[in-house]
This record gives sequence, C-alpha cells and structure tokens, in this order.
Amino acid sequence: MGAFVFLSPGLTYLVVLLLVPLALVLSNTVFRRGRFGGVVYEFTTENFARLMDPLYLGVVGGSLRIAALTTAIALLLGYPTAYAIARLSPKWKTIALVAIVLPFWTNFIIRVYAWIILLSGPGLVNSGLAAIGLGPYELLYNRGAIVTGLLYSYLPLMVLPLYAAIERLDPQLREASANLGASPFTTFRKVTLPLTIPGVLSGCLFVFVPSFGNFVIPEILGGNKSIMVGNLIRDQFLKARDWPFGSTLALALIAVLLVLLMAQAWMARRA
Amino acid sequence: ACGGESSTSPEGTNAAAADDLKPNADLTKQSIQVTVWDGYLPEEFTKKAKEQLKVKDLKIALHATNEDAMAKLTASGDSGIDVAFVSGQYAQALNEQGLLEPIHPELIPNLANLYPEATQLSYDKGNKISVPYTWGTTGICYRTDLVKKKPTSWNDLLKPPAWADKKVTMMTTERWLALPALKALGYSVNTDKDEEIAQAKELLLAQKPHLLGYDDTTFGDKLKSGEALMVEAWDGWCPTTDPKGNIAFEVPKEGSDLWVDTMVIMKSSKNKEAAHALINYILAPENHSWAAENINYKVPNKAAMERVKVAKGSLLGIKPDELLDGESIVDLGQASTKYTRLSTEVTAQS
Amino acid sequence: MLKVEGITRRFGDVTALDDVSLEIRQGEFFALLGPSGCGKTTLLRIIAGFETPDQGTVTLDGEDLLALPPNRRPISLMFQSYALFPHMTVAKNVAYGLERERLPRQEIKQRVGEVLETVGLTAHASRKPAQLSGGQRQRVALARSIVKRPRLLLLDEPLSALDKKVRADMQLELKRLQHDVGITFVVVTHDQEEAMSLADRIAVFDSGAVCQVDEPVPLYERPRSPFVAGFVGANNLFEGVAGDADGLKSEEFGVLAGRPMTELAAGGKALLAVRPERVELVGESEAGGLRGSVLDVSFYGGVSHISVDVPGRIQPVLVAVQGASAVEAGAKVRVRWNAEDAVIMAVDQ
Amino acid sequence: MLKVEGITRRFGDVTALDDVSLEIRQGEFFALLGPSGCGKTTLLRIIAGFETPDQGTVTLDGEDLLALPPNRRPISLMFQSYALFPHMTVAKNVAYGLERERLPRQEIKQRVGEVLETVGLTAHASRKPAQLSGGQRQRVALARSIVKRPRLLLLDEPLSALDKKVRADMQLELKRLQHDVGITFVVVTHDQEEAMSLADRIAVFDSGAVCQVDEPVPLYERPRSPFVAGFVGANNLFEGVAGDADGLKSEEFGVLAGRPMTELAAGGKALLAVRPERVELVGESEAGGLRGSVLDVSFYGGVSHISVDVPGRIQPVLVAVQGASAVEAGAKVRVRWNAEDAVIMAVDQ
Amino acid sequence: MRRPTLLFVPLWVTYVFLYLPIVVLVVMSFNAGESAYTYEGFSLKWYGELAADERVRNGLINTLVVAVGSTAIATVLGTMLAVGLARHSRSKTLDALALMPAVLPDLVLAIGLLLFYGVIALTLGHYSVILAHGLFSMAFVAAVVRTRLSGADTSLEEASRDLGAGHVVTFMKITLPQLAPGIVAGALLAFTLSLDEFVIAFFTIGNAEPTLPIVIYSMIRFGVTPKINALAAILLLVSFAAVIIGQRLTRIGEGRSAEG
Ligand SMILES: Nc1ncnc2c1ncn2[C@@H]1O[C@H](COP(=O)(O)OP(=O)(O)OP(=O)(O)O)[C@@H](O)[C@H]1O
Ligand SMILES: Nc1ncnc2c1ncn2[C@@H]1O[C@H](COP(=O)(O)OP(=O)(O)OP(=O)(O)O)[C@@H](O)[C@H]1O
Ligand SMILES: NCCCCNCCCN
Ligand SMILES: [Mg+2]
Ligand SMILES: [Mg+2]
Repeated sequence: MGAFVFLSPGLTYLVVLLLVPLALVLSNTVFRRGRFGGVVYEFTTENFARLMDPLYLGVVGGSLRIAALTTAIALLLGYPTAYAIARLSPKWKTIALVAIVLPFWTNFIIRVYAWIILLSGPGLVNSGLAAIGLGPYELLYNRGAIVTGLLYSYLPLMVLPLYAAIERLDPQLREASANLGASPFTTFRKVTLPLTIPGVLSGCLFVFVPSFGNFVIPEILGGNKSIMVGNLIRDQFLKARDWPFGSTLALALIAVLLVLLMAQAWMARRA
Repeated sequence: ACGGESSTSPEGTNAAAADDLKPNADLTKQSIQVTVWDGYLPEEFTKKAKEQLKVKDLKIALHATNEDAMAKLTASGDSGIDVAFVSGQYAQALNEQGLLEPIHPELIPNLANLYPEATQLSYDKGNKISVPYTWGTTGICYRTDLVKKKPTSWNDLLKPPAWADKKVTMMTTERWLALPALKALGYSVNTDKDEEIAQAKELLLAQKPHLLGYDDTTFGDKLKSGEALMVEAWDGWCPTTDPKGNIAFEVPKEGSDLWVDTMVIMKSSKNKEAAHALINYILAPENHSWAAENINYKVPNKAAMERVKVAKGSLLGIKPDELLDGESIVDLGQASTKYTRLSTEVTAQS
Repeated sequence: MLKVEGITRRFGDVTALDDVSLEIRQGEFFALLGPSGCGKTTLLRIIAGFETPDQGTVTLDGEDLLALPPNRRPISLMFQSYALFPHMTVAKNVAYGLERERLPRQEIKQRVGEVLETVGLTAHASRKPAQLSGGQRQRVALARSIVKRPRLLLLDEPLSALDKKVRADMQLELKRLQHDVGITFVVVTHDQEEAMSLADRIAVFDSGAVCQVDEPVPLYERPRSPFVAGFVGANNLFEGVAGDADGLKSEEFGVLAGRPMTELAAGGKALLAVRPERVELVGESEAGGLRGSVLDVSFYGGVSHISVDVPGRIQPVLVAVQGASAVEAGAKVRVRWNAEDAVIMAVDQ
Repeated sequence: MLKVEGITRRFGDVTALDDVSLEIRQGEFFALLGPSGCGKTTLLRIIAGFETPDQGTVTLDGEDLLALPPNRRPISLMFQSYALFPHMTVAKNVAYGLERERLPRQEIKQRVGEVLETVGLTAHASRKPAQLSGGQRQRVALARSIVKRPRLLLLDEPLSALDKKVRADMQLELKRLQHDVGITFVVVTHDQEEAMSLADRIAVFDSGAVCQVDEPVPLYERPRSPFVAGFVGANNLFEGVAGDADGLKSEEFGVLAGRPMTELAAGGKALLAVRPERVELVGESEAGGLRGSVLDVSFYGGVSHISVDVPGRIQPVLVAVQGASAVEAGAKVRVRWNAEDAVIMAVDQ
Repeated sequence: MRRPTLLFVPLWVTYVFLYLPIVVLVVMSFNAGESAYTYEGFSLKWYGELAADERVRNGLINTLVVAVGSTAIATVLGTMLAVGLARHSRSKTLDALALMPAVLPDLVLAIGLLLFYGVIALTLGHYSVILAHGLFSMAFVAAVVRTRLSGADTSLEEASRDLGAGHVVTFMKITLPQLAPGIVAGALLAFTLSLDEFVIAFFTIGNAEPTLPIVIYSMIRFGVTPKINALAAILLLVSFAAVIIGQRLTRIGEGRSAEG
C-alpha cells in the first residue's frame, strides 16, 4: 500500500522518460549508419568491434583519468569545506551553504569563460605572477585547465551531499572520541569519515559523472586539444551523424557508470 | 521513426515528384517556422516580413551550428520547421534523406537576382533544393603587426615558425580541420581516399603540439587579444574591419573552399507556399543586402551586392568568380565517417 | 584532586549551573545526586571539556583543566546517551580508547576481553550497537570508559538501564576498580540508593546549585535542608515552629518528638523529618503517636510501604516494614517514632 | 483481554522471543520483568505492531491484533528511546495523538494542560525536546502516551531515567490512571521493586521465555525456579538435595532449615533460597545458623546490606537490616533464619 | 568547545576559488572596451545594451519557468521516491534506477529523450524541457533526501503510527519535517541544475523560445563581449536578492510555527 503510493509516480516517470528512451538508444547499437546519417535497420556487430579500437578506448581511458583527478581534488577540498560549514552556528551555516551554490545561479558557460580571462596568456593570473617576477605560464588550453574548469563547475555537487552527511552526525560521537583520547584528526579518520562514507560516495558520483561525460569544458578550456568521451559521443550524433556508433559509445559510458554505481552500493553497504 | 531512413532517392529530386503548389494560395492561413543561425537575420525581420507577406504567423528559432540544425531536422517525427538555413553539404545530406521539398522557381521570382555563379554550386546545380543565402571561403586570418612574415601558404599554419609557436589555431569542425592539410598536400577537400586522408592526418598530428587550440567561433577574439597570431578562419568572421586595422585575411596559394549557407524548405512543411514567399522576400535586394552589411559575409545576390558599401578592410570585395576558384565542400555520405575519425584521431592525441 | 570553583553555565534563560563549587579527592567515589534537569550532565560535560562554563574554574591537581582540549584531559566520560560508534563492533568500540594510547595489540585484545567479560558481553563482542538491547548498550558504554583506567572517571547514569542483578555486579565491579586501580569516580545518578551504596561522598544538587555534600549516612540521617530531606529517601515531613526542647511544635498535632540538627532560633519556622523505616505502626489502642487509617499497602520485595492517612495532614505518612505486611487498607492504626530518629531543621524563607 | 499465544521472534541467530504465551486481564497492571536483552521490548513492539512475530498470535478481546496496522490498534506504546518528535514543542508532541482523533481544539488544549501538569512539565510546554534533560524527555514521552487514554498502554521502561521522588509521583499517577480511566497497563521494567510496587501481576522473562507469572508477593516469596529466585530480590541460594522433612541436605552445612514449594522427589538436586531481610545477624556466641565474618557493609538509605563470608561458600551471604548498621567489616557473626522463611525448589537438569 | 581556526582554512580556499572568477566577471562587465579580457576603463554601456536585448530577457523568463516547473515535479516525486525506496522497498535495482538519471551524462539523456519525443511525435516546447529536467532533478532530490532518511530515527514514525496516524499523516507530519532540510537542499540543487542546464534543454526545446543558457551559448559562439559579463553580474544580483528574500520568508515561516 505505502509502497504503491510512494513509489508508483516516480517509477512511472522513470520508466517512461528514462528506460524507454534508453532502450531506443540501446537498440541503435546493433544497427548500421545510413549513408547520409540516420539508422538502417540491419543487424550488425561492427559498432562494438569499433569500440575496441585503441583510439576510442584511449579516449575513454583519458576521460576516466581526468574525471578521477577532478573527483579526487573535489573531495580533498570539498570535505573540509563541508565539515567546516557543518560546524558553524545554524545562522552562518545557511549563509555559508548558500554561498556555495550562489555562483551557480549565474551561468555554466559564462563561469567557464571567466577562467579564460583568469588563465589566458595575458590573463589575470599571469599578470599577477609577472608582478612577482614569474611566468608567464601556459595555463590555458591543456588538461590542467580542463580539470580546473570541471572542479569549478562541480565542486558544489561534492560539498552539498557531504554537508548533509556530516551535519546529521551525532556530535556526541565526536565528543566520545575526543574523550577517549583521540586527537581531532584521529576522530575525523576513525569516526567522522567512516560515518560519512555514504555522503562521500554520493559526492564523488555527482562530480565524477558530469566530469566524465563533459564536452563543453574540454572545448572551451582545453582548446579542443584533448577530447573526452563526451566530445566523442556528441560528435557521433551531431557531426558524423553516426547514431549507431554514438549509441554504442553511450552504452560504454553507461556501462562504466553502472560499474561505479554498483561499487558505490557495495561500499555504502559496508560502511 | 528513429531519424531519417537511408533514402535511395536519386540525387536532385525532380520537380515532378513535388507537391503541386498554388501560386495564389491564401497566405494568411499559413504560418512559417524558420530555424536559422543566430545573428543571421535582422532583429526587426519577423515584424517586417510578417507585415509584408501577410502570413498568419512567422516564428524564428535559432541554431548555433549545422550539426545542431541537423539534430533538429532529422531526429523527431515532425520538427515543425518550414524553412531551415544550413550549409550546402548539409542541404545535400538532408535531400539525400528525402527530407527536402524541391524549390518551385515559379514561386521565387527574385531568384533572378542571384549571380549566375550562384546557380552552379556543386552540391546543388540549378538550385533545385536550396537557395543560397551567403557564401565565402576559408583562409588564414592574422595580425599584421605581430607576424614576422605574412602567411601565404597553408604550411605557414601547419608548420608554424618559431615566433608563432603555440599562437595559431585551427578550426575543429571536421571538414574544415582537414581542409588546410588536404590543400597543402594538393588534394581535394572532398577526397574519400584513405591514403590521402592518412597523409593529412600526419600533418595535423605534427602540427598539434604547436597549436594554441582548436577554435571555430572565438578565433577573432584570440587574435584581437594577441593570444593568437594566425588562425584558420572563415572570411566573414575574420575581424578585418577592427578599428585598430591590424588584422588581415589571406587565401593561401594552395587554394581553399567555397562554402555556401543556403535556405531549404522541409518536405514536412504544411506551409510551402508561404515558405517560398519568405525566401522570395529575403532575396529582395533591400533585404538581402542586410546580411552583407551586418554579418560581413558576401551574399550571392548581384542586385543586393550592388547596394552594399564596402567598408575599409572588408572582404566583401571578393568577386564571385574568385570565389568559385574555391572547391565546394560536398557531403560524402558513408565516407564522411572517415573525417570524423580523422578529427577524433587528431584531437584525441595527447 | 579535582576542584570545581564557582562554575556557572546558562543556556539562554535557563541557568543549568549556578556558581557550583566542589572538591573531589584522590581515589574517592563521588556521586552527584539530584532530580532530573538539575544540571548534573552539564557539570560532567564541563569537566570533560564539551561545554565551556560562563564563569568559574576547574583544576585537576592544580592544573587548569579548562585550558586543555577534551582529548588531552586524563578523564573518561561515559555518556548518558552512550554515544557508541555505530559503525564499530562492540569490541572495536571498547578498544578505541586503548588504540589511541598505542598499546600493543596483544594487550589491547586482552584488556578488551577482560572488560567485556566483566560486563557480561563477551558473546556480543562482534555485534554492532544497533543489534543490542538498551541495557547491553549501556554496558558497552561503561566498558568503553572503564577500560582506559583514566585518573578520573565520569559516569553519567551508568547503570540506569540495568536490572538489579547486573547492576549489583556492576556496582561491585566499579568499587573494585576504585580500590584496585585507584581511579577517582564521579557518578551521576538520580537513584539515591545507588548513590548511597556506592559513594564515599555525595553532592545533592537542586536546580543547578549544590545543596549538601556529605557522606551517605550523615546525608541520610542528618539532611541539612528540607530539599535534601525530601529528596534523599522518602521522608515524612511535618511543619511547625522550633523552640520546644522535645521537638517541633505543630499546630495540628502538638509537640512532635525530634532532635534539632543545629541550633534553631526559638519560634522560627521549622520542619521535622522522619524516615519511613523509623516509623512504627502499632494498633489503634496503643499509646502515643498519631492516629490514622491505612490507605494503601505496596509491596516492594524486601520492604513494604504502608501509607497511613493521618487526619490533619494532606500527605499520608509513609511507613516501611520489612517483608510483606499483614495490615490491610482501611485498618485503624497509630504511627509513632523515637525522638532520636526524627530530625528538625530550619526552613529558610 | 490481551492474549499472546506462542509468539516466537528471531533476529538472525538470536531468538529474542521463544514461544511466549501470556494473558493480560482487563484493567490489570501487568509488568514484564527480566534482565537486559531478554526480549521485553521485542514483545511490546509485536503487540504495538512494529514487529511481526515469526509464529504465534496476539488477540485483543478475541480480535486478531496482528491483522491491524499499528495506527488502528487501540494501544499506546511509550518507547524506551522516547521517540519524541524533535521538530515539535513538548505541547505539540503531547497533542499529536489527540489531534489524530480530531478532538475539538479546546479539549485538546485542556487535556494536554492536565497531563503536563501531572508530569510536572507545564513550564516546559513550549520547549523543543533537544532543550530538555533526559528525565524531562522521558516524562514527555510518558505524557504523550497516557494522554490518549488508550485501552491498552504499553510502557517500555517508563521511569528508568527519573529520580526516586518524581518516580514515586509517577507511579502513583500511573496507578491513579489505571483506576480512574480503566486503562490496562503493560509495563516493561528491569527494576523488580518497581514491578512489585506497581503491578497486579508480573511475568518474569529470561532469554526470551516466560519463567513465572504471578502476583508480587507470591512471586517474591515463592519463586518457582532458581532463576526467579535469583532475579527477584537478591536471594541467598544454597545447593543441596531434597528429601529431609526439615529442609535441604547440604554437603557443607548439614541440614538447612526450609520448606519445599512443591512436592520434591527425595534425593533430587534442589536449591534453598532465603531473602536477605529474612536472615538474622547474631553474635558469634549465639546458637544455630552458620558462622562467618562480615565482609562489607553497604548503606542504602532505608536499609543496609551486610555481606557475610561463610566458610564453605563462594558467594557471601547477604543480610539486610533496616537503617544504618552498627556492625563493622571483620566482625565475627552468625547468620540464621526461620524454616518458614526459606524456600526449597527443584533444580531442573 | 573552542573552534580551531585551522578548520576554516579550506573553507576560505573554496570561497576564493569559487568567487575569484565571479569577481573578475563582474569587474569586466564595467569594461569600456570591447574585449572581455582586457580592461579599458569604466563604463555602463554593456548594461544598457543588455537591457535592450529582448532575447536575454525572454531567455531569463523561460529559464525560470522551466526551473520552477521542473523543481516542483522533482521535489514532490523525488521525495516520495526516496521515502518509498527507503521505507517500502528492499530492491537494489529500484535504488539504482532512481539514481540513474543523475548519473547519466546529459548527452545520453538528451539523445534518448529526443528519440523518444520523436517516436511519440510530441511537438517539443518548454514542457518537454520541464519533463526532461524534472527527470534528472528528481534523481538528485531523491538522492539527497535519502541520505537524510538513512540517518533518520524510524522510531519517530513508529511513534506517530502508534499515536493513531496513518501512513499519509505520518508522512506529512513527522517524516516530512524530519526530511525538510534534505528536501530544501534537494530542491535547491534541482533548481540550480535546471537554471544552468544547457545540453538537455538544447535538444528538447524544439522551436520554442530558448532558455537563457541556450541564448548565452549562441551569444558566445559569436565571441565574448562584456555584455555577457554584464549578464552574469545581473544574474548574480538577482540570485542574491532571491536568497535574501528566501531567508526572510523562511524566518517568517519559522516564527509562525514556533508560536503554534
Ligand atoms: N543545549 C541546551 N539548550 C538549552 N537548555 C539546555 C541544554 N542542555 C541542557 N539544558 C537545560 O539545562 C538544564 C540542566 O540539564 P542537564 O542535562 O544538565 O540535566 P541533568 O541533571 O543531567 O538531568 P537528567 O537527570 O534528566 O539527565 C535542564 O533544564 C535542561 O533543560
Ligand atoms: N534488530 C535487531 N537485530 C538483531 N538483534 C536484535 C534486534 N533487536 C533486538 N535484538 C536482540 O534481541 C534480544 C532482545 O532484545 P530486546 O530489545 O527485546 O531486549 P530487552 O528485554 O528490551 O532489553 P533491555 O532491558 O536491555 O532494553 C537482544 O539480545 C537483542 O540484542
Ligand atoms: N550546469 C550543468 C548542469 C548539469 C546538469 N546535469 C544533469 C545530469 C543529467 N544526467
Ligand atoms: Mg543528564
Ligand atoms: Mg528494551
């Protein structure tokens, strides 16, 4: 009864707008590209064979590395941030949290462009460095710039779930740990961190996924020089008009994410 | 239903297969939906055209790139679009999929305003399925004050001299990415030979470490700011009219392309008479000249070009016959995936 | 050893502690006894370092405790709400404090094993707290704080969820720890029996203030204020005025036998307190005492409580007798006591 | 009224309840008494509907309770962990159940006011639970469940966090409620005194099974099993064999005076139990009883417990005397009791 | 307890990181020159140009319509879904399904939805974007709310049921207020994501008037001018105002509930 009332609206939505569309995408993977784009309904496995091409596997691997690096930095910066916010007084907490999401209410693309102003050859960072006799450095149009942009775009998605997890920890647990002789750092390592693993996992997922599938930031900040799997998919759909192969790449991407999701579920259960 | 079937209809659908259209149809019952590049039509266009054509409604949607437009036009059952602006080879591809309504010349008297050269475009000889709106070519746009030597060859871009190292950009859209390399090697921009494409790839890979980046849209800004010294550019987007007067455009000696942005009418349109009337309206010299004056692209409309005052530094002076020296990019069907792969291989390389 | 001086702590408009001073001696078993909400937990939290007093100082052997962070204080606190780590097993919870001291693994294992044995949870060592009953959790919390053998052990209601039997074992164990290991104990409790049986000295709190600090027997037998008299043991209280050599002059009952605790101003308002177990229940026909009728007989196991309605009093007089009682509700009786068993004290206005 | 039949509930390999059957009568005050972890909370949760038994039935006046969702059962449960709604004030918490019955606002207000008065929290009506002390929270939980005047009120350790004084008031209040409103009570407790003073009947639990259901005095005075004898009151137990008319034949002490509870097979293993308050402490020179020396004297307020080390026994013999005791540790004494005060029962193998 | 100031160093690092580009954007919006990169003196002219730009204005309105609509759907359905999954289901598959829209790259979702809308021959418009945004937002709301639920004390719900409340009343009166911080956080996240979402909107808006990100995307295609910076500054200002008003409103709300 309760199950039906609470679950059916959301599940219906998910089936109609997620599963059916995905089924349509997936069904494309076994067909051929038409001569001028579109799909010819002729069974083939060539798309999967193509996927194994080191060229594409290399792009997937590179994207994984970039996304993982972004996620790791986001976690290292986001956790202490969320932790500090959770320790503020209720009034400041709200303000600090809103301040985390506020930049997001401008615009994704504009914000990414702002980094060009900062990082470009004659840009602000280099001017600053020049003032102290350093540089100029090539800060833009490379992997570092991509990671910076991804981090900038998705850091709040790390902070929010972490904050939620940390905030609901019983403060007495920390007190108990301190009382038993643990330094603040040990308390963090042994009590706070293990109990907030679900938040860590959600945050990592929320940062990793859009980083992994991104194509706008590699374009704008990476100068298109290192493409990610998102660019690849976008190009197959919009440029090469090879929907079957684009769908196959998408399937690979979904597969990677499913593996991550399962890993997450497994770790959350252990935590 | 998942996108257009691979149509077997022969190239250049003949007019006999087309609907019968009535020249005197009641346009007040028809509404037109247009999709066009941003900035490609004047702001007051909707109001003025609607008034003059007396159509029931006129709506403009925007797309950013050909690819975006293709996604809209080919994906869903009914796009609801009557008139679309796309580049020539895309018009060709849309037609191959049977999505285009043949042009009914009798409904567009202003076709007569076009240059004769504009009816001989290789992707659509005789304007059977498309009507050209702007045209131009691709070349090297550069800072006259900062280059040590004026670029004259695609090789200046492909193998930048030390003073331009990491200060050049290339376009990323796959056919234009390949163009400089193919031309430098003396091949056709429409080649489908694996061997030739492979050689182009080698050139592009060798070039990559010396690039600032790949850029289709903001190369002009990079030139102005001095981040870039030479960029691959479409003529109209090379900011030669910049007040500082330090930017110039050069078509390399190996030759280049002729690109055309065209107007097409969708087969699914229910307002075909109005669609033709709209194209006819655009081809009127006083309307068409707006494009040349405001987007700095030449228009293939003789009567219109004659009205245009060419500003200092403008590239509008290039004549149609010079333009026709450029090679038209045509759609390569199945072989176009080779270019996708080429661009993937180049951009994926680290 | 531990010196608490002039501690005040306010929460908004609630004053949880109001100028509290206490001194606890080395090796002592000290109990804080007081009604719910009187500030006992707050005091322990200040000593342990989780609450900062608005005023006052706390020193341990002369060293300012308030300057030390909680993890540097040689003090263990057992939390009233247990605060067990939900992600660790019972054994891990207990080992936590020892691991912080970097003891050899073997020693940790052994000490954890021993303490779990003591609290009777050896079989539950590998369970998580969520799989334990309330009393089992309390015992884990207790084990976790005693295993460290700190210099000062603060226990907040350590035994409230335990049954009498386990409780008695635990009490013995706490006493053993005190003697063998020389730990100083501060135990919070609202259970006067527990306080009296365990503690060397007891501080009675009321609304954030200390009322009396004393050893159990004097506290019980010579309460210094009506509050203590009422709170420690269910005293029978009679109002009246002091002055008579034999006892208290009461309006309703004449002179009631009793001994003043201290010199009392003659004619001052005073209270006479007599313990239920000091009150004798005799037949109606006997001499002396007050007449009344039995209202209710409650059997408490070892003792029975008989409430006797005495005309002229609102509260019944409570009488405790050993074992089950033969009297029945409604019986006409007399209650009486010896003068030396009743205490007379002044009522402060 | 409430009939629990053959209830079994397992959690993994823990059997929390093992074939439990009970019958609780209309208007009765029934107590579940047992050590920590024996399954008391689990049974209440099954009756309230938050746990489904693996086997067995529960009926209320013949109606199958297990078929009803918790909110349709005319039963209130006071949670051991209180389960107060943290976002509501005390008054709102208490009013919650009444609001669900759509009573007029005026009536709700009045009843909430009354019950808060009863539990002594009128002044705290507009506080949130987080601003209350442990004992105050418990009283809110109690108020919240009694205000509904349900047909059956289940209380899980309702008074464990309260001090003796408030506790006595609460106990009286519970009894009053039982009489005035005619509510049937089931109270879980691990405190035998509480069980005995409050309850009409008591069920003693051990590891998920019912050991004995009886009225307080018989339960206390005639325990039917060694477990009950040991758990209810601190009994002194002596091992031996049955058969002698006068008592128990013990290896170490010869025949110990006592009366068998039931017919016992002669020569069968048996246990003699005698209450501390039935044991008399006399000088070493007196006749009868067992010789020993005083180990420890604990003062409990109303009573003192004296443990006497009797050679030949591991456990000391416990003696309870009223008030403070004059004997000191180390004194040589004798302990003795009357035959009718000692119970002999069989030990089941 | 004393707060170690060291704790707040990362917080400040984060804020500097988040706000440095924003400050630069705002400063550059007052640039007298044409370039988005080099400052050439103070001017308000770009604000004037922005004010005259009808497309930007309409884009903003469309974005808000889409964000409000999709957030409403996502908040209601996502909360119910979270509660349903946490309390009434043990299915790992359903858990994964509910999270999937949040972890699926925009592009895949966009392509899938485009195909789907094509199959059912839906003429695209703002509502198709709202449905699409509602989908991934729902997953975010459900995830955030579940994080909160997993720590919630189930005995509160039991107590409510025991006091005579049915599933629905218990949900409204007990579960929901317990979850409120999670729901607000989830809704905020959903709203934020929708405001800024480009890819899916781009694919599913059809020929309807574009949302702001699409307008910006096409503006940027033709080069970056300080007009875009001016737009960013205005958006920021609007956000600040919205936050402050929101705070006032919640404070009033709290005040009232404290009295009742
Ligand atoms: N964080 C707080 N905010 C507001 N008031 C508080 C807070 N903590 C405690 N109080 C109040 O301070 C007083 C003392 O609380 P404390 O917890 O010390 O009592 P206690 O003696 O331990 O009671 P109990 O025996 O019931 O646990 C109480 O009135 C309580 O309501
Ligand atoms: N959810 C659960 N999972 C596993 N074991 C459980 C669970 N709930 C209870 N138990 C176990 O079942 C047994 C009975 O628990 P219950 O809570 O009924 O005890 P109790 O008699 O109320 O104890 P206490 O007086 O300590 O509260 C205990 O051994 C406990 O560890
Ligand atoms: N500003 C970027 C918004 C990204 C929203 N992503 C939603 C994820 C859909 N899979
Ligand atoms: Mg307390
Ligand atoms: Mg229990």
